[in-house]
Amino acid sequence: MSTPAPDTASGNASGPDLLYSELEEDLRASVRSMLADRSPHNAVLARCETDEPYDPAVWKALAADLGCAGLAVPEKLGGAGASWREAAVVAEEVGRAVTPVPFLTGSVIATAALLAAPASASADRADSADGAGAESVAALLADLAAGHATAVLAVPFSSCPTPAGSGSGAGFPETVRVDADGHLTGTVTSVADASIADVLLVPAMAASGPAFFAVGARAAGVTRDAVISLDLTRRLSDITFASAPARRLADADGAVQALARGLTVGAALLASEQLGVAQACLDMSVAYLKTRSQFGRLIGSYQALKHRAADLWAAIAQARAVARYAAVCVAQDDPDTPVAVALAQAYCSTVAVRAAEECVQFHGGIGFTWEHPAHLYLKRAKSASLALGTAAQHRAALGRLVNLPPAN
Amino acid sequence: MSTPAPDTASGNASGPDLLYSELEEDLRASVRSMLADRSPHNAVLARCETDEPYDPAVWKALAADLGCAGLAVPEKLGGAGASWREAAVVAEEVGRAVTPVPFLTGSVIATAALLAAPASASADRADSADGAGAESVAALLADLAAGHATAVLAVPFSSCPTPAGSGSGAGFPETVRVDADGHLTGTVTSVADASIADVLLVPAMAASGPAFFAVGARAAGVTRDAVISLDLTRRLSDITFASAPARRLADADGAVQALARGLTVGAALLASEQLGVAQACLDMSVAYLKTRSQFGRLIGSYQALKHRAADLWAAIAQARAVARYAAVCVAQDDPDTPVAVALAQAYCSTVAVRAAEECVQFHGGIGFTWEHPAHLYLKRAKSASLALGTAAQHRAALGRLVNLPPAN
Amino acid sequence: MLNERIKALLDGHPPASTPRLEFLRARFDSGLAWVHFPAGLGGLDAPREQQRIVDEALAAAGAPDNDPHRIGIGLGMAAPTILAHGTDEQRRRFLRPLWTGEEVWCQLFSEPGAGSDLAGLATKAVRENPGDEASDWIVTGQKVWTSMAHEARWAILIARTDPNVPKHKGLTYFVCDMTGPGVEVRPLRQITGEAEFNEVFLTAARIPDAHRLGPVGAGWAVAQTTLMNERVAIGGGAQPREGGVIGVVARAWRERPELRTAAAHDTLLDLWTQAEAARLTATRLRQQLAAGGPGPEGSAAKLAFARLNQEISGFELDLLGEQGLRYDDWSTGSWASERPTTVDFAGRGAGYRYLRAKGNSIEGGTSEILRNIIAERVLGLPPEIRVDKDVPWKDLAQ
Amino acid sequence: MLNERIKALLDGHPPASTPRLEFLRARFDSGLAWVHFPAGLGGLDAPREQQRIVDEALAAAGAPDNDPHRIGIGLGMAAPTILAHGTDEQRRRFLRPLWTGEEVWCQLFSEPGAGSDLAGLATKAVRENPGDEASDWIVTGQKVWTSMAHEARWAILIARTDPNVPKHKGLTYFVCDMTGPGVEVRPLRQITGEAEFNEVFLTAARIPDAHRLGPVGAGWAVAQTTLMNERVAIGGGAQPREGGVIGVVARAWRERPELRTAAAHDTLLDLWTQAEAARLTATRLRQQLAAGGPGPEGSAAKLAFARLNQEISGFELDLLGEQGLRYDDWSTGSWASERPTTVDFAGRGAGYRYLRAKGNSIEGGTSEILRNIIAERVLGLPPEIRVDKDVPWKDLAQ
Repeated sequence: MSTPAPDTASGNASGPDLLYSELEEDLRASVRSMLADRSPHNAVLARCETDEPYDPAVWKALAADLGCAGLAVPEKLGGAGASWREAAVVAEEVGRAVTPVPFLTGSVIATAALLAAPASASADRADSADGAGAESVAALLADLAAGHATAVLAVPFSSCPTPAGSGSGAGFPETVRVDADGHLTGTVTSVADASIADVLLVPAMAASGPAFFAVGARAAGVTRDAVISLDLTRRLSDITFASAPARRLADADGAVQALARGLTVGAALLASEQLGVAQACLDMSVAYLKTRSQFGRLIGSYQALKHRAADLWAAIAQARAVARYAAVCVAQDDPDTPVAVALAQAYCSTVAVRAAEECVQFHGGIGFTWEHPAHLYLKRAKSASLALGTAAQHRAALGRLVNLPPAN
Repeated sequence: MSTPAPDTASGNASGPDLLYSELEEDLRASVRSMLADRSPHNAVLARCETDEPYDPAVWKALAADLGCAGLAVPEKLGGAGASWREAAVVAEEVGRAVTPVPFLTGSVIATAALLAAPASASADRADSADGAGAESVAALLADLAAGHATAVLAVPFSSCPTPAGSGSGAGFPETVRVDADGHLTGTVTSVADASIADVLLVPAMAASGPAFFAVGARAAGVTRDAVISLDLTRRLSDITFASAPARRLADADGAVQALARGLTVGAALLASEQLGVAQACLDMSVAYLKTRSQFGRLIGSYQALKHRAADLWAAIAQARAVARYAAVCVAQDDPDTPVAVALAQAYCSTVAVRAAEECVQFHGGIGFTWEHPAHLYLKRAKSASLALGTAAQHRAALGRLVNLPPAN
Repeated sequence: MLNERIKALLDGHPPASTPRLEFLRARFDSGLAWVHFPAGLGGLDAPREQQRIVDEALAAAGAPDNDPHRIGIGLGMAAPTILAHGTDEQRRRFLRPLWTGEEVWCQLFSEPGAGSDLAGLATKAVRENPGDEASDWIVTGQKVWTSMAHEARWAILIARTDPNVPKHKGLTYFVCDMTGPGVEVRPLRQITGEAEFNEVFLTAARIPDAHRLGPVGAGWAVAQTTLMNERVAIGGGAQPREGGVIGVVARAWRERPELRTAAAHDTLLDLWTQAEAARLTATRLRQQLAAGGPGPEGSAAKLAFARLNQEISGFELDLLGEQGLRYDDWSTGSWASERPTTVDFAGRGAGYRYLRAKGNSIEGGTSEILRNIIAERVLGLPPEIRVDKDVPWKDLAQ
Repeated sequence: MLNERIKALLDGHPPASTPRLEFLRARFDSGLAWVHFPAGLGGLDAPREQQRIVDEALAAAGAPDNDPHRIGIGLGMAAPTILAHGTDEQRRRFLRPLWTGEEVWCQLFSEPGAGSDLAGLATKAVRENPGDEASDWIVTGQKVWTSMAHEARWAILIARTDPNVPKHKGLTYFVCDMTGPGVEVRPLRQITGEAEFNEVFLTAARIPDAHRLGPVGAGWAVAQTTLMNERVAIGGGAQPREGGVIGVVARAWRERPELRTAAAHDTLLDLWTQAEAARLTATRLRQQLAAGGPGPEGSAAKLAFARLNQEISGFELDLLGEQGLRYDDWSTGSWASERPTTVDFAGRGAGYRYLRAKGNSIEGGTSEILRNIIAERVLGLPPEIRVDKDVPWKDLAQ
């Protein structure tokens, strides 16, 4: 055991395709234009001062009109039949605009979890072993892909896709239990975007072991309590289930797999969102450095600021390569996916926070005000760095994956 | 156990005196002037290209003529009766000039070890329990203080004063054993300045436990093999004892105490040496930034360089406070000494390396040449950061000392 | 002699039975307010170090203090400036109620277009009757980042009185009545949701010439006194070991073993090391200052403080993980726009500490400006190339 | 078509029985040296990507290569410059023996007084017969940081041909015969003890006008081709995962459990993460370059490479502890002045790696210059204030 995990997706000479395709650039342009038009910073900020930061019209435009909700869902299941690569570009743009929409939580994490549920694979097969579950999953995926409904995975947003423990089912949440009558009872804290979800996908512990359920967010026995979130544009809720009715979607390994895949794809695409956040912070900073004068000179002519901007640009260029690689790996279900995702989270979390912190500092006093959008990015970046595992947790995961074990 | 160790030396309102006294400034001026005169960079470099980097005349001038060898030795024992505070100022100057002299190893570490040997305390008492040992220690101290002889502690230069293990005697070296006839056999690697020592102070393991010996460096059965050291100005040797005759200076707790005190005072004053190295690197850099032009401007007018120089200055100002505090603590035998020393090594190691690395970079190509003294400082700084425990080892020690325990 | 005065004050005005303000006024009048100030102005021309003796004795006797946090700008910035540059009349008028806290002060320096480049400010003051050397001044402009403006009676103000000379030369320093007409204070909300600071709009606000501090055109020199004292105040406070934000994190580590990880341990100890190094450096700086006045070394302390506060508070959120995603345990339970009158960088929740620390490298001189000061004034490196030094202010790109 | 050519080359010159040089010449002549070069100059005007096919096929057939590490300056810098700016005659004369390695090249650009400010160089070239446009040039000056000068037959050289115009405008680019009179090469010892580089003293060295590359006064423009290719060459090499210095450290970690500490573990993984990020970035950069030419993005790769090499090699010494105090496992057993002809940043001992890495942020463009390039050319930030742009070179402070 003295060799690292080989990088399979880059095993061939030319390497994985880390560039953006023309299709991806077109998709980016559509999303960017729509968000610039419908969700400018002042609108985001104004909404954040209310109890309802989410604009349903923007979400409909993104999810349904532009078809972003179902990008990675096969056409047979009602989606666009593209892949997580394309979805990653959308995540970048959502990050770039700090738009409060449940794209990452709904169209990525929840959707990936459903796609990984064994019933999903059997939904278009005649010999479905689990007709009811399959039907539920297929119907739900179709609804999500069309933007008719929004689902989120009911786990703390801080959950790491590669838990420190080992073995199948290690780290499977146990705060929600399946009652004898199949209803759910328990609590889940800090669930992102739950306040606007129609459906909650709940990993719960049954007597027989891990299981995976769909619960109506407005069903009897379900309470969602708003949390004051650090990130103004992605709100958290604490959810309490008190004998809530639930549809069982998967069991045992199927449930473990659905949860793991949801978090893994989520972590991979969160890296792209972080890339978008970082790029927006750099762009905003560079624009300010080119227009703000002090001492009779544009402040962008001061070398200390120039060099920090250059270092940031170089770091973001690296984050882009890393985020693309993670997206390619989850799109191809590459065996190097665990390494790619841990790498992407370990790297992009840090770059996004640094970019947002520098953005505030580059702007001086104005960057410290509520009216300037810099703080929206700072709060998003810092929260995102804690979401789906911290950089340190992902580094620890890398240590296990590439055979660089801890001391002792 | 939820409180940190209080900082006793700074427990009073005005705090420990971290400034330099007039006496100390006078001492500094004498040492600096002598070293500038007798040991300029080109002389140091020229000697380093030979097999004998040490200039006995410089060492005599420092140790005997200026009386630096016996600064912290009580007058009764033949010393100057000052304290480790004053010796720390000499260490600064030795670092500042990267002079190859056995001041740290001989006049600090070995001397502190001898002063801590129980026999030393009893040497001026009539009821000495250990007449022979006491006599040996007193005679040796008098020789060292007068600059008539040089002794070094025969331990790897990387030895950390606060070993990770706990309990008296934990970490006491076992590579040298006491034979039945009281002679020593074994090896010690990477001993600093051993090549010019007259006497080796050897912690060795006897059947009865830890013991502490003096061995003539040129005695039968003693072999010193030169090592190619990273630091050109402080050479290492591997020492082999093959039934070498030895005088026993201390036993059991006394031996443990002598070793620990030698390393502790050494680590405290190494911080001052590192401060001197860092200050020299900054001074050299600032001078260069003020004279070198590129693009028709002094390079010191480029803000990126200015800001890095400013940050370095600020870090060195902090290193000075920290190094002074460690010197004060060992001088007063303050209960906060372990914290002060670990802090000083954790902080000053890093600052000296950073200063030396920046010095090379500030100088550009010329700083990468053998002819320029920058590399002497780089090698000294990096080696010193590994000496007497790495910064990480000292941080770990701090964790134990101030009740910030590791995970698990 | 000092002890006698203290005894006399306490005997004449027993703290237990003397109204607070009456005691504070009596303390000022007996020269025990700030002993290093001149006699008659709350002091005794005594060495600054003796203040500690007074403070401790009075505190021990249960005497009220002047709530120094609330009137920090007056004590730390306005008072030394008035003492150094004010007329006798100004000193007599302003220092006593400033020290007792009867009159709160604020600072009208920064402007939206003049942050780091303070001397580039655009607020203008013109004589009501040009040519009349005793005429009132009429002031118009916008100031920003003004703490306590909404509670203040007086402001120290810099305004441009001559746009036809290079920018540093056309400034004059005033005392501005914050309660007068033409002075409008609006809260300035910051990234924590609160409004610690204000914007102040001056619209033909009137200042009598008697409230001018120093000569016309000497505003920049007068302001240096204020700014030097500000930086010392920000960087130099005495702290016990583990004072400040590092103490909060260290306590969390000790009390909540479930937060500990191997990776975080070394980072925590590195931050602890840096915090303790900064604390010892501040101790040493105070020992140096006891001899001389404030110098550029204070800039290094503020620089280190800002960086450390930011690093530690960022680390704290990482350590807290899920809890870090949740903003605050704040009593109002929202991102409400509060108006705190004091700020505690180590107070409230981890999210607040993280956000508030971002201001530490901006307020009171950005870290970039402080690095310039160290590089140029301490290390003597060449100054930035200046394109605005010899140009009349009105001809500069604004 | 490509495969047929390869087959024809191998059939006509079976590697096993053909002398090395003969094979290399034949390969050049059949257009398989660098396929993207023009036909007749070792290429086929084919897309650059096809080179890989040739290289793999020839390697598989056991054909000798041209030892590209040894002739890196010729291949990476001289060749693209000669191709872009040389006359047909120059291309025909120089490119074939350059590629086969018969003639080694070096670069005479930097001077003691002109490092980052290359255009400020002082080495002068004057016509032997002023006014005669075909006259030889006489070159005098000192160059520095010249690798391979002691083995080189030819050098690419920039010299000042007109001191009376601003500095960028008075330069001309030449090919200099390193074996001619007036060219003296002295080893330049560096902090590792070795002398990888040289100083070159030019004392009335003669260069025929036919060895001028590009027009008189166009030296700066010609040099840009060289420099762009240099930075791409330094930053952009393809590496497997854990290639380079990180691999050395990772292997030490795996194979020597006694070195592991909790504190070092997270640092190691952070460095591993950064190294892998840099590697993927280089992969992406190569994919971008496959479409276009070298751009300023290559500067970012070199910047990252230098920083990482320095961080990792510093960490390695920390990890080794006592062993890090001992310099090398070097065969010569001393700080001897060797003259290596290739450099392996990941080679030799940890102490060597640490010291050698210090050069990475200096050689081939300092990290400071690279940051300027990124800030100005990529981000479009305002340029440094220049005081030397429009001044005749002779009037600048030297």
